[in-house]
Amino acid sequence: MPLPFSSLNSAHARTARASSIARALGRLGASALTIAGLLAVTFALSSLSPIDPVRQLVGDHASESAYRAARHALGLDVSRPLQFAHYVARLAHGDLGLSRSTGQPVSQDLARVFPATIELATIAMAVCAVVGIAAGMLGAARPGRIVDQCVRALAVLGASVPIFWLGLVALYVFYARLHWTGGPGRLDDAYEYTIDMHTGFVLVDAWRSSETGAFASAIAHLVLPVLVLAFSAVGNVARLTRTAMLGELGHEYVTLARAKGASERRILLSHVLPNIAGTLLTVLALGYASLLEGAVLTETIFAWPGIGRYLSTALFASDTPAILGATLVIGIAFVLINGVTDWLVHVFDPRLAR
Amino acid sequence: ATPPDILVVAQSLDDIVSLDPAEGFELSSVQAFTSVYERLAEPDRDDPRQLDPVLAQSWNTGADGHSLTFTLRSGATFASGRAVDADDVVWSLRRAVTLNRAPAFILNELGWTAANVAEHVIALDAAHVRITWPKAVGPSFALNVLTAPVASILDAREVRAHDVANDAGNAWLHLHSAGSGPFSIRRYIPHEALVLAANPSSPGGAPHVRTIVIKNVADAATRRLLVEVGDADIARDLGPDQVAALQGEAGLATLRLPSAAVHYLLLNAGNTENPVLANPAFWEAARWLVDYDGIANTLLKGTFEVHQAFLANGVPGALNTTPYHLDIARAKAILARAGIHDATLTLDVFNQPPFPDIAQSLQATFGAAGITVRILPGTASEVYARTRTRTEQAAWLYWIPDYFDPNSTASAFASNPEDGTATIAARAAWHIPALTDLTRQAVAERDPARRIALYTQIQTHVQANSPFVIALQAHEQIVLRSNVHGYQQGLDADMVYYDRVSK
Amino acid sequence: MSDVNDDIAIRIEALRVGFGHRAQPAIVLDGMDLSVKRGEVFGLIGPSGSGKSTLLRVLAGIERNWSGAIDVFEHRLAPRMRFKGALRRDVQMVFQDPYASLHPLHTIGRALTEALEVNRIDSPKRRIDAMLDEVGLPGDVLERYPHQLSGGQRQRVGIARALLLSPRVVLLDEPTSALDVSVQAEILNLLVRVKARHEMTFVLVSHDRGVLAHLCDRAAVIERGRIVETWDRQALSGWETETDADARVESWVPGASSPAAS
Amino acid sequence: MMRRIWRTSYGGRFALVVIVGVTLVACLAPRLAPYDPYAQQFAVRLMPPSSTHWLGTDGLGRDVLSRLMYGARPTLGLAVLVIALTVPIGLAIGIVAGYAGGWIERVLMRVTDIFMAFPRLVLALAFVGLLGPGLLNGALALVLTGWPAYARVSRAEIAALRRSDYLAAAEMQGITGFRLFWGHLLPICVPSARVRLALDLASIILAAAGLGFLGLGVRPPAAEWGTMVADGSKVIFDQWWLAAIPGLSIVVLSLAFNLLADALRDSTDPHHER
Amino acid sequence: MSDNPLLSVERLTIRASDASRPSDTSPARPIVDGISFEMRVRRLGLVGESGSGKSLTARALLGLLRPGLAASADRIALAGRDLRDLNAREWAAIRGAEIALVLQDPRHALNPVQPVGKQIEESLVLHRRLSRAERRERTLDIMKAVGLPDPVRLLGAYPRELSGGMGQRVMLAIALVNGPKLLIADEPTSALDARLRDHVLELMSTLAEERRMGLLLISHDLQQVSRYCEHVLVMYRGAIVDACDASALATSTHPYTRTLWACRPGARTHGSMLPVLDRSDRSWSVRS
Ligand SMILES: Nc1ncnc2c1ncn2[C@@H]1O[C@H](COP(=O)(O)OP(=O)(O)OP(=O)(O)O)[C@@H](O)[C@H]1O
Ligand SMILES: Nc1ncnc2c1ncn2[C@@H]1O[C@H](COP(=O)(O)OP(=O)(O)OP(=O)(O)O)[C@@H](O)[C@H]1O
Ligand SMILES: [Mg+2]
Ligand SMILES: [Mg+2]
Repeated sequence: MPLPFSSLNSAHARTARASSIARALGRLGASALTIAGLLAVTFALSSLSPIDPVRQLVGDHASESAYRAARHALGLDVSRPLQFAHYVARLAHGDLGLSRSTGQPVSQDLARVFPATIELATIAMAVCAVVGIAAGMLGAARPGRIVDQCVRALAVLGASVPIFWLGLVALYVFYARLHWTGGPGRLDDAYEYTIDMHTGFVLVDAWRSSETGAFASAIAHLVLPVLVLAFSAVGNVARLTRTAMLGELGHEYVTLARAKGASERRILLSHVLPNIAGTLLTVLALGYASLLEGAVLTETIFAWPGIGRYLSTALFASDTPAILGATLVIGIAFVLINGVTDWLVHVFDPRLAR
Repeated sequence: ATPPDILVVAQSLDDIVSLDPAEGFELSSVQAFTSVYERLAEPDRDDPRQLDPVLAQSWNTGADGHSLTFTLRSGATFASGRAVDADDVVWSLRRAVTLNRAPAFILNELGWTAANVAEHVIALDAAHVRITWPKAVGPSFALNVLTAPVASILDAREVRAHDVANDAGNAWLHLHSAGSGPFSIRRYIPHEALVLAANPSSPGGAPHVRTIVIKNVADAATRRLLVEVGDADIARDLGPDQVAALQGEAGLATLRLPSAAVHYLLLNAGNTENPVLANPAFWEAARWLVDYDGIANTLLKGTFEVHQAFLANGVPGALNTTPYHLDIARAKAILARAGIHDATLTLDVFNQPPFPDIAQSLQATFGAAGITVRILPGTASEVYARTRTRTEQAAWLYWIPDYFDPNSTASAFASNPEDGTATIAARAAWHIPALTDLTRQAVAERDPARRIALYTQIQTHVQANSPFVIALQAHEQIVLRSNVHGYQQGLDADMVYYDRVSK
Repeated sequence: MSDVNDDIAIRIEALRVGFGHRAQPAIVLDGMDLSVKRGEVFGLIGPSGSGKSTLLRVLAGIERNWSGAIDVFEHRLAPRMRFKGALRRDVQMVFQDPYASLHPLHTIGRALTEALEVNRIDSPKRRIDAMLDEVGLPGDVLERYPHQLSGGQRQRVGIARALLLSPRVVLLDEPTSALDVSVQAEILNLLVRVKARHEMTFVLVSHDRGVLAHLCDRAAVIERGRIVETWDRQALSGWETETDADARVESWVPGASSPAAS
Repeated sequence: MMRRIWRTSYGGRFALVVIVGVTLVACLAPRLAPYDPYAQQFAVRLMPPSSTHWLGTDGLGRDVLSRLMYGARPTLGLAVLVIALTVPIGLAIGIVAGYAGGWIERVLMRVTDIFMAFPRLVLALAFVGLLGPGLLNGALALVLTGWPAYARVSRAEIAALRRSDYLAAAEMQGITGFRLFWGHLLPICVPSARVRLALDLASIILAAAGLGFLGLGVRPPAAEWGTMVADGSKVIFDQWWLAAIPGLSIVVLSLAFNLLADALRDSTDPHHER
Repeated sequence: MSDNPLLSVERLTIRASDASRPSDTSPARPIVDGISFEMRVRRLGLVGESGSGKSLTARALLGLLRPGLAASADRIALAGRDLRDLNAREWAAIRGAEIALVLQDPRHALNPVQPVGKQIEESLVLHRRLSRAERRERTLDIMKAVGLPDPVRLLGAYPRELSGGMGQRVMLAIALVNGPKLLIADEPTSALDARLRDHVLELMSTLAEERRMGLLLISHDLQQVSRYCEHVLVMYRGAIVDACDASALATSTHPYTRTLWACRPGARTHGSMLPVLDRSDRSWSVRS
């Protein structure tokens, strides 16, 4: 029998590598396009806004000449397309303009607040992933039974409860009434402004600070917002895990694994789970994105100094550069999450690695 | 609970744009300036009608009535440890004028401009400063202008050291301080917190608490919760319901402090889309259509008192008569007599409490007289944007004096020089050449008693004839933990004193 | 128009079809020449992927990207041409998987009626009843959905739908390979009956030599997009003795014979 | 369909009852509401639930039950408006892309991806922040970010069929154009779009409530559930029901749509699914 | 052969429980209706048309019916050991060790994200205590035995990289690696090319002989079964309607068997009608 298997295999690997690079490049291009689209929309929005940014800047008492000078300084005295070009050019240098409500460069503000959001969303995501996948697997292992019903009920409930309301209720019950958790903010005041924030991640900074108790305080403050945020997404993760698992359990390879004598637990963990890993990764990525969004409302409730609260404050101050900047950053985070997930799925799934 | 040496204040800080006293003009920033900076003279904190020398030891009025010479207090030092000298004073005042940011107009009232301020503010020697002014205003007015936060004295050398691109240290001062007040800024995180550290070398003596954390808590219910649980020592700007609920709770004390803010309804007589707004009879009817009592005593109980003249109670010259009350029948009669039927108007209000509640109350009472009110809630900048461009029909607004002198308010409500100056009267398109003259006369008047009399006359006129319905004076309700002592607060926005607080 | 031979139903010359990139297309049909006589049953056999279905799809007007020359009766086909009117009715196709070729959300009645409606053929009711009778389906299938029929019944519906438009050529793409041998027998019998009753030309693709030998007048082998061998009836009769064992030895090239995993 | 959902599960039953009920209440609010939702009575501010005011009164002494009934209107109205725009756009684009293939598909799907990547709530906030408050501006953002989901799914479903036998069979019968789109392609996408739609309704309701909660929703004195929660949260520690009741209403309505989605998913005949 | 047949089944019945039954099947009729047979030869064939219950029977023997289906029997015994009422752990010990299964389509039956080597090894991991090196050795041995080329390299290959024939051999390797007593092959070749079918079936029947292992071959192709099996059971609608030696299939008198045998088209049948089943004739369909 002819055995061209070996040669073909390495050739295959080579083309696979080449095509995965091409894929990555294609992805990158797609992401860039998406960000460009986002830019265009946000810019269009800002130019549709009825608020006069110049007036906002120079105030009421400014003379006509001062007004014109400020208008020129803001680059608003040229045509719209040119303004857009300038906007993009400045963006390329990381310049998002000056926030009108903090008086600081928006980029600097965002660099300060974004870590807080990342921290909140990431921890919530971790909780979500562990709890959601475990619950989904439990449900799938015994479809229709009590555990499964509970998982399904929780999933639906999680997707139905407005997060701001849940946050309010949680704050009311666990902080105000029961005093179980820390209140709004990231730390108790004893630490909040005394420990140095190097990384912007409160857990890291509290851990590294010399203040004993700072870390515990950080945890106490994290618990509620993390749980509230996670609750909104965990149901979806559980539901999709369950659906994916159940779908997968119908496949023939599961029958074969059973016929080998593998236990149900082994089948779920070592056969089904790797097979739905790509799906789960995508689900988690979507969840992560939705958590970033959910942070807007959660942060407002819990006085969490992240990008969500920054954005809602900017909204009330009609602080256009800040609104645009925050929207853009969240948009870029979305695009990155999508891109990275897509890439990971392709890298780790032998079925797709071609 | 809060640590013993830290005072935690929960309030909204979202309004702060700048902590440079030559630029900051928001409620929270001017409050902070009082703790961080000092001026030559300041209103007495117990009786603001009195002036206390602060960085100045004394002053002399020039014979022409257009100059003042200050003798500086010896031994006063900045937080940096440097002594305050005449150069700092001159540099700070000139800087405020030449930087020409929002509050600079206060100093412009003296006729100072970027071009001429150098000749009007001069150091005689290290301890003496002399100021002159070209405008026809009296020296007591000039002194009052210098009590405004914009006239704060900065550590010139320190600030100059942080000059970036000729901004006179403006960018640096957004986040830092260089003053002689009882506190200095340790850390400012926009929208999050302002942390003040005690300045032991302050001329007024070292404050009792080592650190103040003024925490931005945007939501009033949360502020209340924090102080109730003990995670804040002081909570400001609480709504009536929150205060009412805390009343009588152990460990808490409530302060109700009058403020110089007056709330009023502005009718834009210049709005051509809705000509009824130019009809004085309509203005008159509107005065009978506000449920003054209901708003002040039931709806927003404790946060307002009925006040119908533009000078707030406590400001020199304030008029305290309240001739108007809710009387729908009377308003209807006035409207009928003037032949006004089915009037409608849009009402701009801020979308933050308590304004929507007030607006809805107006909507109800105006509606009862057949006037349809459509509410347009907006962010502060949107509402201001509309009033600035005079596209509003009516707006519910409030006024806080910029400096502690009746002219600050009178020149807004009772003056429309029609030269482009954006006074409130101008925004309402209220044409009042005679009244404008009278206001100008009042500010130039050097005899205090006659000055007061003039302001009473002006207020009475505005009360009865203007397109404004001045309705309420605000009270601020503050809840403190009962172990907090020595907190003081005055009438005007900047009069917030933390230096004697102990806990 | 080239010379029209009354005897020829389908004439194909130098037919080329490629898929994929314009720069380097995967050539599926590579200069195929073929003619099918009027009224005959013409069989096609060949390894998987050799282009059998593609050829039928071209003839049916579904695949319109090709080059070469094709005549179907008096119609000269052109690349990118959409079949209309008489041509559309003249060429009909029966598919391999009867389930996949019926709209899952349409009742059988709707599927059959629509064909007549679109082509504005009158008295659809009568025609459909007659046709059901002919293919041996009970009348009540009209209200049913495809999933409520057995595989054999579905294929009968597929045949009925094709015949309703009275085509002159019927293209059959592995019409029985999804069916059981016993059901296959029923369908093959049906095809023989139908063929005898109507004047029609069949082009039949199958991978089963038995089916071809049973049904065809002539047959051809396609390999890599070309006709490599043609048999007449006599040659087909000789198949009886051959067994599957002397088919070429399987090549072990990975993935060569397995369609891409889904 | 309805009957099938009804039969499938208790969840489906609950969903139908709630959705029909809320819709009826919203439509008939002027007849059902015991009080004028805008009538203020300062004398009875912040009353707890009682026999005169079943759900108590709010900070302006308005009847909460009446406001709750009227409050269903903007929420449902917005949801219907957004759906009415997103679903047709999404399905049309998806089906065209999936059926046409080639560069048309690539271009349409690239555009879809761009809009898909937009953060939904954040964009809604940005719209409202920059164009001014109001549910309509929020709706615009929800439409902008809502259609791609439909487009993607329907494209995938149709593209999987592009070379399928039954589209070929339709072609054989000369079925083209609108008839093909309406009668053959669209029905394929309907079951999944229906599930997606129910899910979407739930998320739109939450988004609208979120906007309202941030004070960016309807203009006062109009009632809207999210705004009512925000108003109630001012006094949540004393009159907790003022925030709890509208909050629960949001939960129940969006729960109903989520359960409907579940029921739709379950009741979709497996034979009809590909 | 010993007295104890390798496999003996008495009155095996499979029903759908109420919830999962499609609405159009009548509740009374079981899907598999009390079938009994014994496996006294090495290679037994089970044939019947689609839907006759062959696969369900096979799965019931492994205790692998899907939820919603329930089997009952008077006896199911593997080499004398009764398999009814085993608990999950006991079943797991038997499956893959004593009874093995080969499925129809290697493209679906192999775990797509696991390398082939690991999938074969798993059978060993589950039933034997072996060192890593021993496992690898045995894996390579069995791969060679089923005729997989270049086994070392193949260990790390994923199923999608294999041709259908190779995939089927891998599945065979998985089934055989523990040396089971009985191999059940459920239409093991119907997803394969015509040419490949014979290779794989040939291999199976040879291995069954070599390893002294029972083979239950399920198929709907009578000719095929007659070639590779010694004895054949014919199923129709959940019942065994005919049973005979493979050599006697062509001459079976049972009408169902006869039709199945004769309805294959070919040159011989050209121009004539093929015999078809008279499905309305129920006289032979129920026989228990
Ligand atoms: N739309 C298409 N795009 C790309 N390649 C195609 C397309 N359609 C068919 N092919 C390729 O063309 C070749 C021939 O396909 P075709 O379906 O005609 O083969 P076949 O002879 O019918 O095979 P089988 O016996 O498996 O049905 C195959 O390699 C197939 O992958
Ligand atoms: N879970 C189930 N519930 C109800 N009926 C079922 C179930 N699984 C299979 N059946 C029915 O049982 C019958 C026998 O199915 P089985 O798969 O054993 O047939 P088979 O003989 O293997 O057919 P094929 O040759 O098509 O594989 C079929 O009619 C099928 O519809
Ligand atoms: Mg084909
Ligand atoms: Mg089977």
